[in-house]
Formats: sequence, structure tokens, C-alpha cells
Amino acid sequence: MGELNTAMIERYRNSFLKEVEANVEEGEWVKMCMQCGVCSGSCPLGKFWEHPPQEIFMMIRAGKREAVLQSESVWMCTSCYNCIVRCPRELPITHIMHGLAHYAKRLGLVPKTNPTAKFAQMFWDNLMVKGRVNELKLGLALYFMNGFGDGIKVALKNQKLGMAMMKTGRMNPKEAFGGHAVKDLAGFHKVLKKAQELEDARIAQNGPPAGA
Amino acid sequence: MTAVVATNETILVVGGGISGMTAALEAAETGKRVVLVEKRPYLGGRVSQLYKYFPKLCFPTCGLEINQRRAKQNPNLTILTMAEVTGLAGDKGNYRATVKLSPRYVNANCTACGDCATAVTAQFDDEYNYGLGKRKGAYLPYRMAHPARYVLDPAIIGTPDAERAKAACRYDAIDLEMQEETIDFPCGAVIWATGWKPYDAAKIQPYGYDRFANVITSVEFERMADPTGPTGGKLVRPSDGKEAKQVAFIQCAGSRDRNHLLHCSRICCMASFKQCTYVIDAFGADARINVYYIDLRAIDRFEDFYQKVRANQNIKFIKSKPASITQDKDGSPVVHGVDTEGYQRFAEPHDLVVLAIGMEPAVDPASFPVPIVLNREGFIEAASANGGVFAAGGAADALDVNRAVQHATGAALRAIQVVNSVARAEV
Amino acid sequence: MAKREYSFYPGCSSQKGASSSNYLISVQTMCEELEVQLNEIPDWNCCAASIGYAGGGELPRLTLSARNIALSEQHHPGQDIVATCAACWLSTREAAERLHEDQSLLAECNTALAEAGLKLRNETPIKHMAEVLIEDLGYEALQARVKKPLEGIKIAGYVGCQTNRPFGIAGESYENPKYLDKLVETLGGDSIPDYEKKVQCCGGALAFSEPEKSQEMVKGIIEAAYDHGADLIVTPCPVCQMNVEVYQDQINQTYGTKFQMPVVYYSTLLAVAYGRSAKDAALNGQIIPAKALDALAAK
Amino acid sequence: MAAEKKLAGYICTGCGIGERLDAKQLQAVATREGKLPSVKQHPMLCGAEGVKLIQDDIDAGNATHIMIAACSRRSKVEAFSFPTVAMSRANLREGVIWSRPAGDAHQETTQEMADDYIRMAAAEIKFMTVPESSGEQELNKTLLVVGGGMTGMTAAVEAAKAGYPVHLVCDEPVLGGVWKDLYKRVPFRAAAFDVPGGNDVDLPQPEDPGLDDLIEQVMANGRITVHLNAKITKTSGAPGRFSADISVDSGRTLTENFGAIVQATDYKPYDANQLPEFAYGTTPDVLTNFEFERLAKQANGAVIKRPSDGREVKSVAFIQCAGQRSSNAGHLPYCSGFCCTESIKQAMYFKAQNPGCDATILFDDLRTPGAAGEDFYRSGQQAMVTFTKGQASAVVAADGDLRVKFKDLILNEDTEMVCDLVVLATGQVPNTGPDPYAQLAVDEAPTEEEKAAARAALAVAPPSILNLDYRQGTDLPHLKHGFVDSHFICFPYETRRTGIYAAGPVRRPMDLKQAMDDAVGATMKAIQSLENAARGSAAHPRVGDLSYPRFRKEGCTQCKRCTVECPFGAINEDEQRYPQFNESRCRRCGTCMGACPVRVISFDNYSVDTVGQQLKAVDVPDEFSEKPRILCLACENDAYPALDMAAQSGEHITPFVRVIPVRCLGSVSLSWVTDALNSGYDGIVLMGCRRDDDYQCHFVRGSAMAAERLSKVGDTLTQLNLETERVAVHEVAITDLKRAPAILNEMAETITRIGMSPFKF
Repeated sequence: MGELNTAMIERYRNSFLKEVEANVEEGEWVKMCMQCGVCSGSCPLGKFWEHPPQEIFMMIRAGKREAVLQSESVWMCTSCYNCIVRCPRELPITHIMHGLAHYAKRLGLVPKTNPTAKFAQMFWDNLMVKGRVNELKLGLALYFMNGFGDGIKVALKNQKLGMAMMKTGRMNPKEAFGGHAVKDLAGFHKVLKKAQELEDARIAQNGPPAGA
Repeated sequence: MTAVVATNETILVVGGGISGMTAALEAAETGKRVVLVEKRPYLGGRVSQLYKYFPKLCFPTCGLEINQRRAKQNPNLTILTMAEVTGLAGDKGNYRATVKLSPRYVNANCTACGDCATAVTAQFDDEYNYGLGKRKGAYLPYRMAHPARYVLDPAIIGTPDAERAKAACRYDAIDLEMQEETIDFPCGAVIWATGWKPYDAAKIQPYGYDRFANVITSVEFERMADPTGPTGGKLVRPSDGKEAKQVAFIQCAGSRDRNHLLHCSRICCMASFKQCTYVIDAFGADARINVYYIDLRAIDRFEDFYQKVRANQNIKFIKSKPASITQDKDGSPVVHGVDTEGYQRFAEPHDLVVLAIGMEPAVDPASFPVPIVLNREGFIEAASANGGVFAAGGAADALDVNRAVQHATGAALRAIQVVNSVARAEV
Repeated sequence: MAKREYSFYPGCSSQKGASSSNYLISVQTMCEELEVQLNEIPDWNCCAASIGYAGGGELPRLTLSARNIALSEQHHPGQDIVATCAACWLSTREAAERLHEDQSLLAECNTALAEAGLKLRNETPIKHMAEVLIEDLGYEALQARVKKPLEGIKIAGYVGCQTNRPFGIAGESYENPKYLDKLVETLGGDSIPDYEKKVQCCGGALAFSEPEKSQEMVKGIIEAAYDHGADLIVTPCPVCQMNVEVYQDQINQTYGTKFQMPVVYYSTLLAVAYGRSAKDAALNGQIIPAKALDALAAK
Repeated sequence: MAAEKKLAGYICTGCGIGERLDAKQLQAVATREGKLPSVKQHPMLCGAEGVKLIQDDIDAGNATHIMIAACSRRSKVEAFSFPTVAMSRANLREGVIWSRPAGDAHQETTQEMADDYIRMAAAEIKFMTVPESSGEQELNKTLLVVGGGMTGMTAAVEAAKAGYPVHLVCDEPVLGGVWKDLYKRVPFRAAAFDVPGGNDVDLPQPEDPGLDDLIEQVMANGRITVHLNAKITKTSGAPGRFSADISVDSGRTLTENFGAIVQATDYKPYDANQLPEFAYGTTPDVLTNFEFERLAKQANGAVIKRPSDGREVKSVAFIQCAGQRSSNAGHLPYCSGFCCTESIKQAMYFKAQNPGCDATILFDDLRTPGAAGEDFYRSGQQAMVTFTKGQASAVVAADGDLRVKFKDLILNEDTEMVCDLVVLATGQVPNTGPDPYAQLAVDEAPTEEEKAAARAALAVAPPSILNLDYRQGTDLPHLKHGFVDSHFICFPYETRRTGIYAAGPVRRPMDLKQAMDDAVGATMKAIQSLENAARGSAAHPRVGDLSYPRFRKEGCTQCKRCTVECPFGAINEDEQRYPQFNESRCRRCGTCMGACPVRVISFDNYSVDTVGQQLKAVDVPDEFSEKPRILCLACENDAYPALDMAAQSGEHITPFVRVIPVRCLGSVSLSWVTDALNSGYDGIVLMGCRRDDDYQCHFVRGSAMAAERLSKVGDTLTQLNLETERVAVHEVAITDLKRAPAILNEMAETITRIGMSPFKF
């Protein structure tokens, strides 16, 4: 995706705000922020933020492209919607955060070690396979996402939990083989493939012409 | 039956607050006949509930005394209290107004001696003090009320209290048979000065006005600071009556917020600066004040006052719209948020949080007697489509007292232009 | 009363052998009692929840929900869609609204759906089960069927995020929703109206990827429940239920706490109060047993 | 007015007066000592029956001067309204029975209090007459509007609409003034009410300034006479009879008569040469908001080019508060109020012409109040104007670019921005004449440096605009920062030069919409003042008062104190240097009366006698009676109501005080003080309004003047070798319900401490 990144840099020169407006889901709202900070104060993960939402919006205006797209912060949103319901300008902050994260991923700027980015991707890949999430496979994949050794550690840490889940019928080993799936899988895949094409097409011709 | 002498050269002023009083007096003192209609039992509106004015820190009752004297002495002015305009027929230069008069149960004989209040027992929330205190069922709305005439709360009519009140009056001033009446009279122009109301703070859920005793509104704080108010001028925590030395002022409480009021209410920043001085006057060096704001709007010459307040070391200004308020174990409201200047998180406990509450226009489009041009914020726009109806003061925009009076004075001329043209037409 | 019918969207985690399969069981029991018939949307797919955003762009994610709604409209015309999972409900309803606002997106969606011969009319109301209970049925109807009041059981109503924001239950505030408390009282239990963590996010989205963060958040939620003397926590959201219940051991290890706070679904409460067995109420699905309810169910 | 005085007294025994006091005794006092031939009592004088009792006597010609002993003069005003007769009121309710505890212990002294108030009111009425207007008045409906800008033109048009002719004087060859360079104006209206699709749909956009339309209205209006390139070289007279010399550049001068005047001279753009840090003057690509507006007007919607090299502007920065809100030398200390929305508007010019252009506004506090203001802010954001909370420190011009150095206050970092053009949001400087009191300021300055400052101010004083032929100077007095605003929050059009009203940015900084609104209000007041002048009635705050200063020329020593002390500069001096009162300029505060050492100035209804005789009428017991007498002269607007309301709320005062309301402490004649001391009063308390910079005296300087005069009373006391504590001056506010009575009680204690006055007979 490196070339898309370069293309975007070229296309939007100095205006990161315009780039966000054109390419990020709900990005056209960023300009309406009045820097009151209610979102930053409302985020339950606030204290973990390097850059809280309102600051990210300011950074976007200030053209801090890399700092924003490579920040761990945009991956920290738990979709609790506190910010959205409190924002005096009704910015869809949750979606903008997700949009930024997705855009960063498209451009290949996601910090390599960000666990949520990885998990989120796994989750998507997982559901894309059979149209429904396979918790067991997702869980296993997750344990091993940072390599085999690490995975074992995590697995052991969660072993007790795993047993309990199975005992209560809330985890099923059989899911490892086959598992729940959408019946019309072919149709499902066709639909999603098409959606992806349309999306890519839109992004490709999005935004003002180069040099604007 | 209340009789009103009026012609289509008469100016009808709706609302007896500072704007309505001003418009009415300016027109009357120019020689025009004016009928002033006020919903409350007395004139003065919201300014009568203020302790001080910014930026001079002088007392609203001072100017009110002058305006009331002007009103008492002016033969051109007819004042109807406990009255509401329910209808307006006709058009510019030729209206007919319908006015509903609610019974006061006290007639002009009243000498304001107060015997009836002594006689009755039932108590009610005192609306003049925004419910912070109680009043009797027979009451003088407040000490300087004009007309200086007692009122009987409709709730005591038909109860022994009503009889007690009647029995106590030596001037045959209490008339329990008084009925609501509807009158109508002509007028040439209408000045709509129904002012504003404080935005319902309970709707601002993150701040817990409805959950935490020590979160109050700026209008309530104003009553608290008034020596004649419910706490005798003491700044205290409603929860336990302890002195409120650590006070937070939260700006834009309801204003500049698409979940509440779209507009900036203009007065709140200055009002909070003023109220900061109350806290400083009360506790001096022990006062600790945090003002949380988005933009500080001390416009034009008000800047002087802002700088004066800003210079006080015990007052901190934090550029932040607080996210939420919680309550700690001893009932202190804790303000949570982020200082956006350099990103600092805070969770500050205070004795008292004052919400600088926004101004909601007291203009109800649903019940407005004629078609009227409103803006998105609900204020009346100046528009020729409004015919001979002119908004004055808080009905037209979020205005401080000075600007409201300025605007109302202009509205008086607009009305005079109409009735003067009527006059010439009739010559 | 005539049976109410809904087009039902269970969601991945309610499937047999999945993390909230117990939720589904108790919901089915509850619905039997309330004469509510759930018609599962045939061949529904995952909604991508609120974590699908990394891999899935806007349109693909919307299309997932669009497919579900389209299927429902095709097979259960005229029936409101009801979801039990907060995330499923939210994604689906959000998608529906987004596609309402943005006609070009709707068009693209339908182009994609056409690949499988589907069409989205997008005219179906999308409800959470809590809305069905409170708005469609009402507290009175819920109370009428109570056989075993939850007397003496103190229950913290943990609403969490996604049934509450941004849509929420009609008439409830984002900051202090009372519907779970009212529900508890309706069932004869003791509510904790001033449970201050009732809308605090549990960090579910990070439970797998950054457990240390989410578990710290969960800790606060459980602590507050203990502070108010709660016997158990009730929640309307599978992510919350799972996240708040199952990590208590690990939290105890990390923080040296001794948490053993049962976390149940409202549907479990209703099933028990309506006199159904522990099994029907899916109490056997509790990793931390809800003893008070077990006892009551056993009576 | 009947030539023969028919005195009559009426005593009300209602509201507990009858129970608490011996009415027979009161009656006796009124007849025997008060010498009122007819005295009647009624249990409810304010009732229909009581009022009829009085009215009948008046109608029968048996009462031309009436004394009403009942409640305070502030109560039952409408009931006791007998405009055809002179009336005095003895305050027995608030002033006596409500101010005193009940019970035998207090009965004697309380009764004495009441008796005295009867004596006082009876004495007062003998010296009152019903005021009649002097008869000089005539109605002159023509207004003079000074200033041809949008403010002045609005004033002219609105006055004309009300039927009042106007002469509009503009010192430039064309109308428009400072507003004529406007390309567009900040929208006057907020977003429309009923637009579907959410709050950010159809937000207000910059709109046509409406200048041409207004000019057309002015020119087309038959009631408006326009004088271009004209100046006012002399203004004399008073409301209803102003006379102004209007000189046009041809050298011709015409003299016109006017009823009232509106000064709408707007503002002068701030001189940005005081802002070298922003490279103003070193590169043409740094402009003020005023200069840029001109540039935009020339471009008229086409590409906006850089003055330096004609290159299209692709990035522009607006620096807010440039040379404003700052204590630096040469900067404006105030906020000009219009610049935030002005910059948003100007930034939108670029966006409208080329959405790709980057426009950034560097602000500290964005001030867009009200409904329209906040809508316009969102409108600017929607147009993708970038708003950055930052403090600009410098602008550097280097190789064709401008580098704006600033601190980003949100991101908390010192940074810079490169752009093609920089616009400085500079402020408004009021376009007023010299402050008439600038000279006085020099004289009165306590310290040397303040004197120096005052002299400096005097040195750079602007040329006169009105050229008033007034004893107290040529122009409207300044309030602060050179603005001629009113000092009263409740009375924004209060003026210290009766009949002359300021409108627009001469009063305070403001934007175009406010200026035009303000013009309407000022015009209203101007019209009102000429109408009242025609009736011989006073202007605010004593509208309806027909009295005016009468003076005994033969007694006048030409000391000029009245002409100097009049807070409204109403009094001139005639050829023989006698005071010339210009009654329609007079506000009836009586400061001249208080100033006059020879007591030759008086009003029909308020004079040295109406008060002097009251204090003499009081019965002063001898030295050994242990019944001191304290005189309290209280401002009728604040102190007196405070005492009334204190009584109403149950506060008690010493029975030894006798309170006399005065129009203003400025009207207090020192003779009253000396008379009181000579006739054996033991203490004197004077209650006036706050008089510092935040003065609350409704006659502006009255309270201050009184304080100044009374500061010398100490000497008098020492000469009489009396203790100086016997006379005290206090600032009392209408809210001092506890303090006002306390002050009186303290004086009583002081007397007990220092003993009775030896001057008793």
C-alpha cells in the first residue's frame, strides 16, 4: 500500500485536513470541531491516549499527517460512544476514529506492534471466511498473533478460563473443525467482493485533483 | 371588568422585564399611549432576580427603582400584570389584542401591610428564588415588587388559608370571587419583549444537575449571593449548608451545543466573572475558583473587567468543556475533563459547581398570536413580514442587560413610526 | 394477548457453543413466557461489530448489515428486527440509518447485494430485546407474569455502552439510564439506582488485544457493585457479560482482589422470576455461579 | 394656580398608624404647630373614599397645598396623584411605625418621631408651588445627525420614518464613512428556522453590505437634507432650540436650528504602524483587516492577488486581536468586538473564490456571540476556514513568503506557518472630539505622574466635532478609552449633554449590525428629548418634572460654582457673566442649588427652603433631655428606598433621627448643615450614592460634588468647636437594608459617647 500513501501525499500536498475530508469515513466532520475537549475528557481510555480525539482533530488541521496516521491512539477506541453523545457539534467521533484507523491501515501506516489493529484485522478476516465469527479460531489466532512462544504463554494464562468456558458450554472445541457458517457462502462472498470493489473505486477517484 | 383606554395609536408592549419596561417607558415618555402586559404579578422580570450587574457590580434594583418611579408617574402608561396576550387580530397600524387576566385575588385596596401573609400557613416553592426558598400562599413576590400589591396563590383558594387571608385584611383588599377575565383593545404596534428563560439544566445530563445537590445554575447562584435571598447572601452548599469556598464555573452550560441551544448566550462568561467576585468577596484568600470555558467572550469594553478578574491568583481559567461531573463520598461534585491547552486531564473536587446556564428565548412559536419570523435558535428576527410586531431584548437575541435596553429603546421607535403614520393617516 | 412476532438476529456469539449461548437460552425461555415469537433471520451473517473497522471499509461493513436486513425483509416482511446482542443491534441500526442519510451508499449497497439476488428496502425498524420488553410490552406486562419475586436480592444494573449510546432506550438518559433498575424492581428485586458505574465502558473491544486495559476498567465496575452491596450484576450486553464475568480470576491475580461477582443477563432474571428452572434460565452458563438465583430457581 | 394658598392636611390611620400612634396628637400637631387650617383623618386614605375626600377639597378650591401623612412617598403614588396641587408627604408608616419596635417603652419617642414628620411636612408644603413650564419652549422637530456613515444614515432614515426632518452632516464628499469600503458584510441574520436537514444546513453567508441601498434611501427621502464635505463649526442652545453652524468646504456656512442631536461619527481604523513585529509596513503583503477589505472589494469576487507581486493568494493567515486586548504602549486595551466575525467573513472571501486556498484564523478567544454569531462561526468552519487557537508572535517576510511565528496553544508548541498574505485583525478607535474634562483631569490629578498622563492626553486630544458653545467644553464627555458611552447599565443612552446622543462605535466598539441598531435607539432618545423640551419637561431620569432652576439675579455673586459643578454642563455664562441655565439642558438634580453659596437658586417644588424649613420645624429637646436629634439627608433614589425597605423587612432605627429625602446629595446646601448645627442637632448623616469610577449617582457627579463640598465641613465644626464626628457622609446603595439603619444607629451611639450638642435653645 506504500504507493497509495505516496500518491495521497502528492495529491494533498500540505492539506492533511482535505485528505481526511476526502478519504476518511465521516472525515468531513473534522473541520467542525471547536476544540472544547469534551470528547477527550469523556473517553474511558482517556488516560491511555497519547493524543485524545480533540487533539487529533487539531493535529489534522495542523497537518501532522504521520503523527496522526501512525498513532496508537486511533486504535484505542472501544466504541463506547460517550464522545458522540456529548459532542456539542455532534461530530461522529467514534466513526472518525475508526475511519482514521482504517485509512491508516489502507496506507500501511499502522504501527506494526499495535495489538488491536492486528486483532481487528483478524476479526474481519475470520468473519470473511464463513460469514460468521468463529470465536475459537479467533481466540487461538489471537493467542499466537505475537509468535508461537508468546502464544503459548497467553494460552496457558487463559487455559483456566478456556476450561470454564467449555464446561459452561460457552466454548466448543468442535468449532475448530468447520463450525458455524453462512449457507449461501458463495453469494455472501460475491456480495462482499463487490462491496470492496465499489469502495476501492470510490477511494481511487476521491478527493480534489492533484495540485489543488 | 378591567377597562383599558386604547386606540390604534396605542402601543402594546408584551413583557414587563427590563426590555419591556424600557420600551414602554421610552414610548410613553415621548407622549405615546402604551399598554404594558406582564405575565408575572410584578414588573422587572429577570433583572429583579439579579444581585449585581456586570461589569460595574452595581445593583439592578437601583435602576429598577428609577424605572418604577417613571412608571408610577407616567399618565400615558397602563400596566396589566398577571396578564397574557392570547390573541392579536388585524395588521400593522390596526391590531386588536386579546389579553387574558388571571385573578390576583387582591384588589387595588391592598396597602401591602402584610397582614394576610401573617395569617396564612401553607407554604410554596418561591419562584422568585428559583425554588431555593419558600413563600406563603399570600405573598408579595419580592420586597420591591411593583405593583406593591400582595398575591394569593390560586392553590389556597377554597382552602381555610384563603378565608384566613380574607379575614386578616382590614382594607377589603382580598376578593376571593375574582375570576379570570379576557379583555380586548385596539393597538397600532406591538413590542414583543417576553425575554428569556434559563435553559433546563437537568437536560445537561453529564453534569448531574438533577442528581447532585451541589450542582446549581448561575441564576440560582445569583439568588444565593443576594443578601435578601434565600440564604441571606451566604454562599453555601445546598447539600449540607457548608461554606462554598471552592467553586467551579462551567461555561456554555446548554449554550453553543447542538444537543441543547445552538447559540452562544453572550452573557454567561461575564456573569461568571461577576460571580467570581462574589466568591472572592465572601472568602478572600480562601476562595478557590475554576472557570471552565471554550472561549472567553468578554466582548468590547468588558475586556477591562475580564482582565481585572483574571488578575486574581485564586481564579483559574481552564480551556475545557468538562466531560462530566461525579459526586465524591462527602457530596462534593468532581469535575472531570481535559485542559485542551497542552492536554492535561483533571478530576477536580469542588464545594459547589455553578452551571453558567444558557438563555433560551421565551418565545413559543406554537402559541404566538400572529405569524412571526424566527431563526433557528428560536429568537424573533427583524423582518418586514412581522408587520407591526417588533421584538425587543431577549426575545430578539441573547443579549446582556445593557444591549437589551439599547435594543428595546430602538424597538420603541419602530413602534412609534407605525403609530405616527397611523396618526397622519387619520388627520 | 396475541403472540408478538419478531424477525430475530441472534448474532455470532449466541450460537451454540459460543460465548453467549447461555444468553440465547434464557432469552428463548423469557420469550416463551412473554408469548413473544422469535423468527430467526435465515442465513444471517456477522455484523462485524464495532471492531470490524480495520479490515472492513465503510461500504463492506454496511453491506454486511444490509444483507441481514434484506434477508429479514425478504423472509419476514413487516416484522421488526430484534437483536439480543448490543453490538449486533448497534451495527445493524447504525447501518440502516447511515444508508437512509446517504442515498449513494444505499445504491452501492444494493449493487453489491444484487450479486446474491438481494435487495435492501431499508424500511424495517431495528430493535434491541430490551426495547421490545420496555417499549413494546411495558413494565406492567413484565410484572404480571412474576411468580418468584427476586426478594432480597440486590442487583446492580450495569447498562454499559451500546444499548445506551448513541440510541439508547426511549426516555432514558445516556448518563443515568434507569431501565435496568426499573426492571429489577419490576421483578421484586432491590435495585441500586445510584450505581455510578452503570454506563462505564468495560473495554470489551480491547478484552483480547489489550486485556490489561480492559481488565482495569472491569475492576472499577465490579468494585462499585461491591461498594453498593450488590449480590450480582445484570447486563443487557453479551460483550459486557463476558468481559465483566470471565476475567475476574485474572483481575484477582493482577490486583490481589477477591472478586466473585456473578454477572447475569436480564433474560436470566426474568426466566427465574417467571418460575423457570435454572437450566431454562441458563444459570448453568455462569462461570461465576449466581447462587441467589440458583437458590430461588430451586425453590 | 390659585393665587391664594389653601393649606390642608390629611392623616391616614390605616396600616397600624392609628394603633401605634396617637392620631389625636398628630391632628393637634398638624393644626396648632403645623398651622394647617384644615386637617382630616381617614382610616384608609389611599382607598377610593379617602382619595375622594382629598379630591373633593381640591375641586371645591379648599386645598391648593396638601400635606399627606401616611406611608412613604414611594408608596401609593398612583392613588395620591393630584397634579394640580402642591403636595408634601409625611412618612409615618415606613418612616416611623415600621422602623420602630412596638411597646410602651418606645411609645413616647416613636410618637415624637411622628409628630416631627408632621411638622416637617407641614413646613415643607408652605414653601412648595406647583411647577409650571417656563413657557419659552417650542417644538422643533428637526434632528441634526453628525456623521455620514451607516450609523448616521440609519439614524437619519429612521427619524424620517417617524416623521422628523433631519440634517445629515458628513465630513466627506460621499456618504458611507468607514463602512464604504465594505465588499460584503457579516450576515445580519442567524440561520433560518424551518429548514429540514439539520443544524448545519443553509448557514448564513457574507452578504451585500447594503450601503448603496441606504445611500439611495437617504438621498430619496424628502425629510433628509444632506450636507457633504461639511463640518459643525459651532453648536449652541439647548434641546428644542439648538443652533448649529454647518460649514461646507466651499467656505459657505449656514446656520440651522434643531430640536436634538445624534452624534454618529463611528470610528477610525487603528494605526497598524504600531505593529512592526507583524512586519506591517515592511511588506505590502501584511495588511490590516480594513485595508484587506478594500483589496477584496477591488477583486470583487475574482482571484485575490498579493499586493507585492500580483501572485494569486493560495494561503492566508488572519491574526486576531492585533494591537488589541493588550496593555502594551500604542495598543488598544479593549476588544473591538467586530474583528472575529469580520475575519471569518474575509477568510470566506478566499474560500468562495478558490476552495483550495488555505485560510487560517489565529485566535485566542473566538468571540462570536449571540445567535447569528455562532451560526456564522459554524458557517466559516463549514467553508473549511481553519481555526487555530494560537498566539502570533511575529511575521517574517523572506524570499517571497511570509512566515507567521506563533504558539499553538492546543498542541502546546511554538511553530510557524508559511503563507502568501497576512491580515491583521486590528481594532476600532472611537472618532470622538476632545474630552471636555481633559483639562479638569490635569487639575484634579492627585499624583505628578497622573498629572503628566493627563497632560499627555490633553496634548493629543482630537479636534472638536460638535464645537459646543458650552461652559464645560466643546464635545461629549468621554467615559473610557475615548468612548462616549453611558456609564449606566440600565440606561445605555444616558448622556451628559442633554439632547445630544451618541450612536454606534463612538459609544463602544461594535460591528455594523449593532451600530445600525444603536442608531435607532439613539434616534429614539433624541426624538424623546425634543418632545419633552417642547413641553418644558425634564429629560431622564425626571421626565415629567416641569420645575427648573429659578434664580435671583440680584443676589448672585457670579462665583461660577453652579456653572462649573453642573454635571451636565447645562449652565453657561451670559455677557455679564451671570449663569444662564438653559433649562431644557437641565436635569433638575439641584447640584447648582447645592453649589450656590448665596442660596439664590431654587426649584418650584424643591428649594433651600423646602428642606431648610423642614429641619427647622423639628422639635429639638434640650441638652438634658437625653433625646438627641439626628438629621439624615438621604438620596431619594437609593438611600431613602433602602431605609423604606429596611423598615419593611423589620429593621429598627433610632427614634432620634429625622430623615429628609433629597434629589441628589449634590443638591445639599451647606446652609442646611450649618442651620441644623446651629439649631441644636447633635448629628448629621448624609447618604449619597457611590461616587468612584463605578459611580452609581444618577446625576453622574452630584454625589462626588457633595462629598467634595462637605469635606470642608470639618473646619466649620472645629470653628464651632464641635466634634467632627457629628457630621458623617456615607455612600449607601439601595441594597443596604441592614447597613443604612446601622449607620443611623451608630450615629446615635456616637452622640451618646461624645455628648449632646451645646447649641440648643
